[in-house]
Amino acid sequence: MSRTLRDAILAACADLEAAREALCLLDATSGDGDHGVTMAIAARGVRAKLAQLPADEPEGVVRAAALGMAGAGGTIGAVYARGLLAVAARLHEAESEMPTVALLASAVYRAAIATGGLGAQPGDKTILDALQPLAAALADAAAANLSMPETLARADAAARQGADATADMVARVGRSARFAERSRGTIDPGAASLAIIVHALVTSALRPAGPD
Amino acid sequence: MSRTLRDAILAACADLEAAREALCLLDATSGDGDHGVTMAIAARGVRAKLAQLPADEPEGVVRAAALGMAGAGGTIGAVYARGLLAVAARLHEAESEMPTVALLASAVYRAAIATGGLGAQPGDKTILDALQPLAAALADAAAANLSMPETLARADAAARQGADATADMVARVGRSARFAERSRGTIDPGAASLAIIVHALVTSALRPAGPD
Amino acid sequence: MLKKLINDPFDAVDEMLEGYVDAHAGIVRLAAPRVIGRAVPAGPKVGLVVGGGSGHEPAFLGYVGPGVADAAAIGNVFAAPGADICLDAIRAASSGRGVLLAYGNYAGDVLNFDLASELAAAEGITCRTIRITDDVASAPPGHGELRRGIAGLSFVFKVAGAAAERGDDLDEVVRLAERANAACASIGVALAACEVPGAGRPTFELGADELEVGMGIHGEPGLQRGKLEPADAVVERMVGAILVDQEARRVAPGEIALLVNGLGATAYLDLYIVYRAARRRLEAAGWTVSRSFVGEYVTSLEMAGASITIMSLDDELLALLDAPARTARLSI
Amino acid sequence: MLKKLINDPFDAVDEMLEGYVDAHAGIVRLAAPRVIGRAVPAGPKVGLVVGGGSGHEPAFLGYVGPGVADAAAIGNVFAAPGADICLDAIRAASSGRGVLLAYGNYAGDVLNFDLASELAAAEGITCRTIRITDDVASAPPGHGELRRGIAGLSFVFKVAGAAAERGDDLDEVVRLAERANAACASIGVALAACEVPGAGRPTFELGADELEVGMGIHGEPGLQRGKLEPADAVVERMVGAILVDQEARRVAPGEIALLVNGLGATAYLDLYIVYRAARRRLEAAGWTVSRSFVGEYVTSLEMAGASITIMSLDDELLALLDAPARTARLSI
Ligand SMILES: Nc1ncnc2c1ncn2[C@@H]1O[C@H](COP(=O)(O)OP(=O)(O)O)[C@@H](O)[C@H]1O
Ligand SMILES: Nc1ncnc2c1ncn2[C@@H]1O[C@H](COP(=O)(O)OP(=O)(O)O)[C@@H](O)[C@H]1O
Ligand SMILES: [Mg+2]
Ligand SMILES: [Mg+2]
Ligand SMILES: [Mg+2]
Ligand SMILES: [Mg+2]
Repeated sequence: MSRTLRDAILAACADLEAAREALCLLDATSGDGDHGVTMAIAARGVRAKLAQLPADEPEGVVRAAALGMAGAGGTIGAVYARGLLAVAARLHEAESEMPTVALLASAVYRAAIATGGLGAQPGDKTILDALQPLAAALADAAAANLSMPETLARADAAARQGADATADMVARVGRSARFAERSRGTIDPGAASLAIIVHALVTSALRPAGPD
Repeated sequence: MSRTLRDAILAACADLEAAREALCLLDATSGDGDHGVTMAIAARGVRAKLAQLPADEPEGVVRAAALGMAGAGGTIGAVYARGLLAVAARLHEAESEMPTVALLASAVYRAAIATGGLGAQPGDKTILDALQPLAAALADAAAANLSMPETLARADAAARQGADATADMVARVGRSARFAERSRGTIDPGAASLAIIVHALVTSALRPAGPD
Repeated sequence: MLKKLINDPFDAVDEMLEGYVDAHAGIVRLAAPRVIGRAVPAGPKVGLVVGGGSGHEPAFLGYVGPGVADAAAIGNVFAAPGADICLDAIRAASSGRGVLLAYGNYAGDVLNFDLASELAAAEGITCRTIRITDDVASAPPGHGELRRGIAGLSFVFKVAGAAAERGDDLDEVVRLAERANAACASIGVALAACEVPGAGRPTFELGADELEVGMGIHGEPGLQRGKLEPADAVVERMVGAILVDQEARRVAPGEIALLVNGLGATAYLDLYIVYRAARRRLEAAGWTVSRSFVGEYVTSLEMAGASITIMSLDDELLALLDAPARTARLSI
Repeated sequence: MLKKLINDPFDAVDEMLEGYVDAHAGIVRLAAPRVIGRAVPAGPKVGLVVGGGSGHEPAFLGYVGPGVADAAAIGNVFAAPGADICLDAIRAASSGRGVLLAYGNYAGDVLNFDLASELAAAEGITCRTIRITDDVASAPPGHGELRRGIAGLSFVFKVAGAAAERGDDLDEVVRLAERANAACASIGVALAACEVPGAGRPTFELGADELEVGMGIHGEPGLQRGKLEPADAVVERMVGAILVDQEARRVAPGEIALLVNGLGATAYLDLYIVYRAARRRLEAAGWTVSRSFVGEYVTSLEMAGASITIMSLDDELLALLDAPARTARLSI
């Protein structure tokens, strides 16, 4: 999976870049209009960090992605970096490199905890409102002993639904805090970018392995 | 006529103010877009100078108008001021205050001479291309012993035709010098404002005297 | 799309920095990637690090130099600098007597500077923080800690920088920076939007005859969107909001510094007309304007509009405001 | 109609001046209506009068103060000051050793300053004149006397002002001002129009993806209208035009001061990117940039765009450029 993880992350980078203007537009409605640009810069940074990485073990790959995200700066760079570093730490603790549904669920749960402490509450219309449903879906899948493909499909749907649901929320933290009612009706850009990333990762992981 | 002259000048001021945006538009095509504003400021200045003027003898009225124009600054303020001061000087030399066609022709001829020495040649697409035909029409009228009303009507037409003819010219002096071909097709703003002034003066002079 | 004189949007910040250090080589140098340091590092003294997203030039880089900041951490456009940049700036500013981090109170800046501060502590560098919160439109009185920082940044930088420069210790520099921040109140008005390079469209839209009072320096929403009015009426609304806030904070009219800051596209002609109106309005309310600044201090790319900042003065703050400075933006 | 923060357009210049003298009372005063003089008149020395239409702020009023000009004659927006204003400025600047009149080479300025100069002579004040002609786009080489003055104004003001300040006599100040003018070459690029207050519409129109290289500071037409390109390509065209002119004038590459001037609406982000490109291009052609200025020096209201100016330096000009100055715009 680790070669696949690198590929999956690169696919996510490409999808983020393709969504640049769309994510900026979401951020313009309820923030400062830069989210798509910041994520595109982050995608470049992640790609650069991955290119420098000799080995392909998952912890290292995730850590490289975290540094790439951090390099983009902004609120979102710090949030993603913190979340990904928590994932990397959990992978570090893992006994085997074999990805299991339980390990995935546990790692994403750690990310949700790590990024939950930055001032936003669930319902505040942030990335957390996509990340926490994602973590919950993975925990449910682990508890239900679902297969990896089934788990990933549910994860994808959970992140997407979580993001979509932010449209009904009113922004309370970050730069869009004072937008209050003006932010209703638009999806939170951070939640939207997370859904894009999850979708790319899942799609890549589910793709049947072909010749290199 | 001197009470009438003051009224006529005030009428010209009002017409210039009404033409503010139109004159700016002409200047925007071939210059810096300010001519209507400068003429409107000049109109205010002239009105203020006239208001300070106790007597109504023509020379004083024209001199006050010259100072009002000068106060607006710009190319055009200096050009009008010079022309009007030349008119005032000619009036000063006049033996009678009775306006004759000959005196009018002579005064405007002086203005054409005075403003002709500022770097522009006939055909350069400036106010001179309206002023010089105006002076010529007055000279012809004087030579032909035309009546004052007939003379004024011809003067009006000459200034208008002179201004209109600048549309076929290419600007060579002043700020529009480099516009060259781009200036063709648009009337010179300075010529246009002179035509407006002449028309207002003539219309006012020809209007039958009514009760005050 | 707004027209810009840039190359690839992704290179804009780095190219700007290259130009900046070449243009002002006598004052600054590139101390690390995305870190502007003084050409000649000073010290031993308390270090002052300023920083934030790009697009607010001359903030933050224009405040680096003798008398003001030791280093600026430079983020992408409207994005806080990453923690690694903040840490490099802290290192560049540190000369052993501790470092003050001064920045506008935005989530991204807080996250990244806080992390850098922890990392610096692990290297033995003591950091303290001042989050600047002068924008009265960004949260109601009583919620000052939620407010954003706008042009008041420049006053706080100047006061803290002057205190550090004369040799005050870290506690004292922090105390004075906090006093300066508490003494500031600002409000902005936007007439036309800016555009983040690469975003493809302006950050917000205003109707042809609209303005927004209270808008933030990234296009954050303000207090009221309304019709464009004469400058005196707009200023009346702006100063009105500042004075309501001063009253709520029980600040009595007194001596102030007055700053009229252009957001980017607004002409000096307008800025001085705004200054005139603001000064008259403040004087009518009993305030005394004893220092004045008019120009671009904290911009929002090419946004049209202006902000008004007052800083209450006493002898302590005035001396620091008047102290000599030789940065690209401030030459006193 | 472009949005402005002004009141009645007819009051704009006077209100700006009111604001200006209040904001900078330590440096300037209103010496007469529409005349900005120094707060503390200097002398006996050669007086330096600068001036022109409004809308180019910080020109011309921002150059009044110790080390630069003694007085500025202020016209309406884009309209030369009337001769009476010019005369009042001459009187304010005169301290018995003669007065130099320095202004951009525009028909209106020439007419009004020339008349004022004659009137001053009648009062016993000797005036000399320097008409600044740095805009290479405004007339071909060999017709330098037809060229307009743009941002090079600030270099010529600085050099002449420094010479006058150190006590040079009128002939010498004229000689140095002429040298500075001859040493300057500039070109502008416009991206979006400005609007004269009261005109009702912008001065010109550019398509959404157009720019015009060589446009003057009142929107005078330039050399070529073309598609918006990356900054490096635009600068290539601009510096190219300057270098063609230098060659035509047989000026060999040497030491220069480089000024990148914002026309009004263009962000510092862009200006430093333009500076970087211009410097690289000039250095590649063998020139050495030893002094740099980036910011707004001679604007065109809220026009978007920038200009590039070079001034060839030798020890004489460099010393004058570096001499101390304390005006609202120049603090050296
Ligand atoms: N305190 C917070 N905790 C977690 N996520 C946050 C917080 N504040 C903002 N966010 C997320 O950050 C996103 C904005 O990211 P971005 O536009 O890149 O940064 P910035 O707000 O600095 O411009 C928001 O859409 C939201 O999802
Ligand atoms: N050298 C000149 N002699 C006479 N008239 C001139 C000259 N140069 C320009 N003009 C006139 O001035 C007019 C422009 O006036 P205005 O726009 O008010 O001044 P400015 O050119 O200073 O902006 C032109 O339309 C032209 O008629
Ligand atoms: Mg954002
Ligand atoms: Mg004009
Ligand atoms: Mg941002
Ligand atoms: Mg003009």
